[in-house]
Amino acid sequence: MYELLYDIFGSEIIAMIIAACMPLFLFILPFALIAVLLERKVSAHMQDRLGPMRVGYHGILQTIADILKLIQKEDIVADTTDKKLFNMAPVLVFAGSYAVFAAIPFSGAFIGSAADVGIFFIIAVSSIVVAGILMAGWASNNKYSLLGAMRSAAQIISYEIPTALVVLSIVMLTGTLSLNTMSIQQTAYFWNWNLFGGAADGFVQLLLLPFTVVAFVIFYISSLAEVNRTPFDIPEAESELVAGYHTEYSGMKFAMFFLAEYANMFAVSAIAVAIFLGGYQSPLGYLGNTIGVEWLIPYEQLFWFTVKGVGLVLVQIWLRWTLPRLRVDQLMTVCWKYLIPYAFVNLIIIGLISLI
Amino acid sequence: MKQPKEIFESLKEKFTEYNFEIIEDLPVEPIISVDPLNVNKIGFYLRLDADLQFDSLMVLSGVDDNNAKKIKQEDETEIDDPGTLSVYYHLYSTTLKHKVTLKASAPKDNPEIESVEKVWKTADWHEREAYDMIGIKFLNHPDLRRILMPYDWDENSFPLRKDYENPEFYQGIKVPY
Amino acid sequence: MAIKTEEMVLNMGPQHPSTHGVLRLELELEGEIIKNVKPHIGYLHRCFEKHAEAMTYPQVVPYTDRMDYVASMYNNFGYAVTVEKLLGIEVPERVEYIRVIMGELQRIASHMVALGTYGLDLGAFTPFLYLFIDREKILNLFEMTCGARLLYNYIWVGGVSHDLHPDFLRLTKEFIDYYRPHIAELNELLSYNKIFIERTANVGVMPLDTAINYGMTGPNLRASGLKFDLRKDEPYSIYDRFDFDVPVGEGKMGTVGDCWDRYFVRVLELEQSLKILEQAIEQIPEGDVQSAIPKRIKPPAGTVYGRVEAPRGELGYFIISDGSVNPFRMKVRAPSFVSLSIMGELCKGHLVSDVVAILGSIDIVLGEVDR
Amino acid sequence: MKQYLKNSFDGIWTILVGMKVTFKHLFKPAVTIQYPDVKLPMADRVRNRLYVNMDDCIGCDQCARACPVNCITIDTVKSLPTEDLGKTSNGKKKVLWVTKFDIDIAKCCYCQLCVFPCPTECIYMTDVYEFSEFEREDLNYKFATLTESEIVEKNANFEKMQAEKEAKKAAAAKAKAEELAKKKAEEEAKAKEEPKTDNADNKEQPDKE
Repeated sequence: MYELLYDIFGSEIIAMIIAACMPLFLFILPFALIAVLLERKVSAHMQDRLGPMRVGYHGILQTIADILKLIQKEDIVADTTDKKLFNMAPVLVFAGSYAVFAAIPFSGAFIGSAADVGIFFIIAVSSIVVAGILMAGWASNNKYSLLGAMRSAAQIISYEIPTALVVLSIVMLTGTLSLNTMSIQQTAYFWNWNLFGGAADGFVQLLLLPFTVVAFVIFYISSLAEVNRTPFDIPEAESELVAGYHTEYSGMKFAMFFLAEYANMFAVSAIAVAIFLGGYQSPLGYLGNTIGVEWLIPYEQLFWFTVKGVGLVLVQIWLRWTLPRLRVDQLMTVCWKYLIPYAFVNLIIIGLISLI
Repeated sequence: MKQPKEIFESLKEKFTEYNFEIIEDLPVEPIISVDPLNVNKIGFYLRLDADLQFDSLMVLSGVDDNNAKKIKQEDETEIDDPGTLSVYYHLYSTTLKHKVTLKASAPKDNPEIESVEKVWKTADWHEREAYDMIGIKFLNHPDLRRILMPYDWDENSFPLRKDYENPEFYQGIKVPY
Repeated sequence: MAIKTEEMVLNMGPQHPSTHGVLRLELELEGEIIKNVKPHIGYLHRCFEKHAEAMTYPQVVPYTDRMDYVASMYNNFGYAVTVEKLLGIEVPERVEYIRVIMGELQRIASHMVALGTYGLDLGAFTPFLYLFIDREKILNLFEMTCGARLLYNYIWVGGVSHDLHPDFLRLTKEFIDYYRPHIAELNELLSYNKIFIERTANVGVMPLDTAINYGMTGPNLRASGLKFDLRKDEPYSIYDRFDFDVPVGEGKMGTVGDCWDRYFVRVLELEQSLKILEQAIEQIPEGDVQSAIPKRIKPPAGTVYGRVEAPRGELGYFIISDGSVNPFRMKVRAPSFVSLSIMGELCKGHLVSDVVAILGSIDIVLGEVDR
Repeated sequence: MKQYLKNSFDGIWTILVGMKVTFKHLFKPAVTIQYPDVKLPMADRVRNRLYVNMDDCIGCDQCARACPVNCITIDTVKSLPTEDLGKTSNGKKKVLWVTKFDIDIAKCCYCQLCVFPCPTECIYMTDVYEFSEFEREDLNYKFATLTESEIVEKNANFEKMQAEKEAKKAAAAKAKAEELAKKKAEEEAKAKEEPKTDNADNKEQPDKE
């Protein structure tokens, strides 16, 4: 694609930018729209409701209608806000959550950047979101926003530690920082996934199994916290802080926060999939291999990756509509007193086992 | 369990210097009328005495008695008696399960009644409400502000008084609009 | 040089998702820790007491509906009981049973709202809707009986406005059987959820003596450990004929009188109300429901204070009659008004999130606070 | 340490239990309906918009007096004795022309207190609940069936009747007064003739009348 774009534009930079952004707009934006709808429909049915039903068949076009409405809305900027920061914040949050996708291997044939330090890049770049949220909270000049932003910053930074520890333990197991390599290692069948002890020998795998499961649970919980989902949605806890850091935003800027949140949801799910659930690998072997159609495999891989990712997003939604939310100090307790010790012990044990 | 009559007797015995009256010809329950400026002392006694233990103030209600009248004096000149404002205290003991109703009246032109906020915390908001609606000034109340009406409501206008008249304007807006 | 710090004053409300109406809480914060809470009320003041002075006794009934609009039936009930006490009239057996049935159904419905919105305050949206689905069934029963879903004007002085619908008792029985398992479901989903327990246990502890001194009543007082229920301790209507327990807070998850206890006492009361309902449906006699309604209500001059155990606590009406057809003075002892006054005391030293938890657990309805 | 592990376990376990409950509900049919397309059946006794059947209304004003929010205004005019207004469905004779029967439904609090005192059951609550309007005045329902000119006519009739009555009354009073005067004169004449009769009774009687 890059070559094609280079031919068209004749400029390396433009071609590069477009090549990097295209997949995002072709995949992530529709996904965010679908995820919003999914959230509304799933929550509705969990609560014995119907959810959106008017726009399109069973309301499938509802999110598009919502976005159209948000685009048309007046962009209100309150008088006392810090205008520069206020306008910059949603872009930063948006950018931060989208940059993550660059290093995610969607299939064997399509990876934004197959960097060797993929996971490292992701952990680093996802922290930009914190800056955006803090900016939004501070610039809004609203006490609720400020409280929300402070909470959010504390939360995201804290939860990066257990995430990093868990990732570290898996990195020790697989010996690579590249998500693509990790995915390749977990090939063939689902018992080779890192969730089930990775592609080690029979006995070692059995030994590893409980600890990798624990690692997955810790990773999943802390990833929930990183994207501010219930039970860790205290930065935007609507019953306390009205809407948290995006209280003052309206129209398209609000939509950017909103879409970034859903993109983020998929991003962390995708990372979890890549690290634990075999990445884009099929759990049951490939149809393309069986019937001998080679070119089908990347598409199959994309399909499996999406299915796994959306599956994890569904679990996030399911959790959100089941649980109450934690208090801000309890959130820290969960992180520092529970997740980090568990992650740490887990790290040591996995390290010891992988020595065998 | 004690009947209001017995409580009345014991109050009379304890506080010989104050006036107590019992109004018994009422359809449901008798009322003991007490001295408005010492109601807090009486309250403490009622709450702490081992035989009484009125630990709960069910309700405190301010009432405009609407008994203003003209009194003819001996020298044939008439003076206005502005009437009284009263406060009714309904007390209950959660341990001994008996009830009593007290009444304290103060003249309308200077309606001062001692606060019982120190005795029963409930009285705090009830007294604020009585002040807000009837205009009774509770002495030694820690925070006697309006509670239901806006804070900037006319200082001498108390809506539940019988002689209350609607203001013509509120914050420049005509009432009724 | 010390850094200059100042306390942040956060205005929670009057428009806020979890102040349960138009209540304004002025929070003085130090970081997220509450230094002081000042409730400001009166945004929903509708001059009920002033109105009542201009109405005849039967005309007051629809106004009582609008105080605690989540438990209107019980407001009517309390008013009717009080005026009957002043008039000294007896009402027919059937009316008493109908009133108890309606009152207990209303208690269940009201507690459902209390529990549901409490979950909502703590971020659990789903239990709220499950409870509302069931509440809807109770509202259907009410609608079938008196034609209204929220503001009933059903229980009148001396009787009720309509006799029961022929299907009413059968459907109520069906409802009881249908609803029983749902309490267990609520417990699974919310009450015993670890996060919920963490949020509520040991939060906003209300010791018994404080609770009594602040005049707490109803579930709030019982959660602090006092077995006090007007239905048992001072039976009005025919509550002395039924066999039921008065649940009290036991501090199962934390301290006696914390938010979880206040929540759970309400859950247990659902069960007890169902029990009373079952008995009442068994025993209800036939009869005329309007025979005792006075043509013209003109009580003797005097005062009366009548109180009933409304879902939110002791609902008292203090009526002064001057012998005319209008009440001379009517004062309502609204349970929510009294409960709200303890907010400042309970919230000190807690976090902002706990304000929501505490406010939800004392279960106020602003229509009743401001009247 | 034990408590620590228990807490961790409880946390995970109760979350799973809760998830089980919501998962079960995922497959329950929805309880909500698509409102404007599907409508719930109304209960028999449902209390919505007020309606007045003017054929039966006798203009007794009882509903207006029972209303706690004063949303009903009724004006009536007495009919002429010669006019026949017909009977209501339950056999009451109508004697009043209802010139104005307005219900300001925007004020109505749907308490149904007006329905019970009605002697002819002509005011009742229907099951119509969708009656929003763009103008507040449109919510002031006018039920009186008489046309403007008829109202003027009836009023005039009544005034005329009143005037006639008044005239009659005046005439009667005049006649009576004359009669009385006559009587008095006669009595006086009589008294003059017979001064010794006991005149106390005679004197007081006219005063009494």
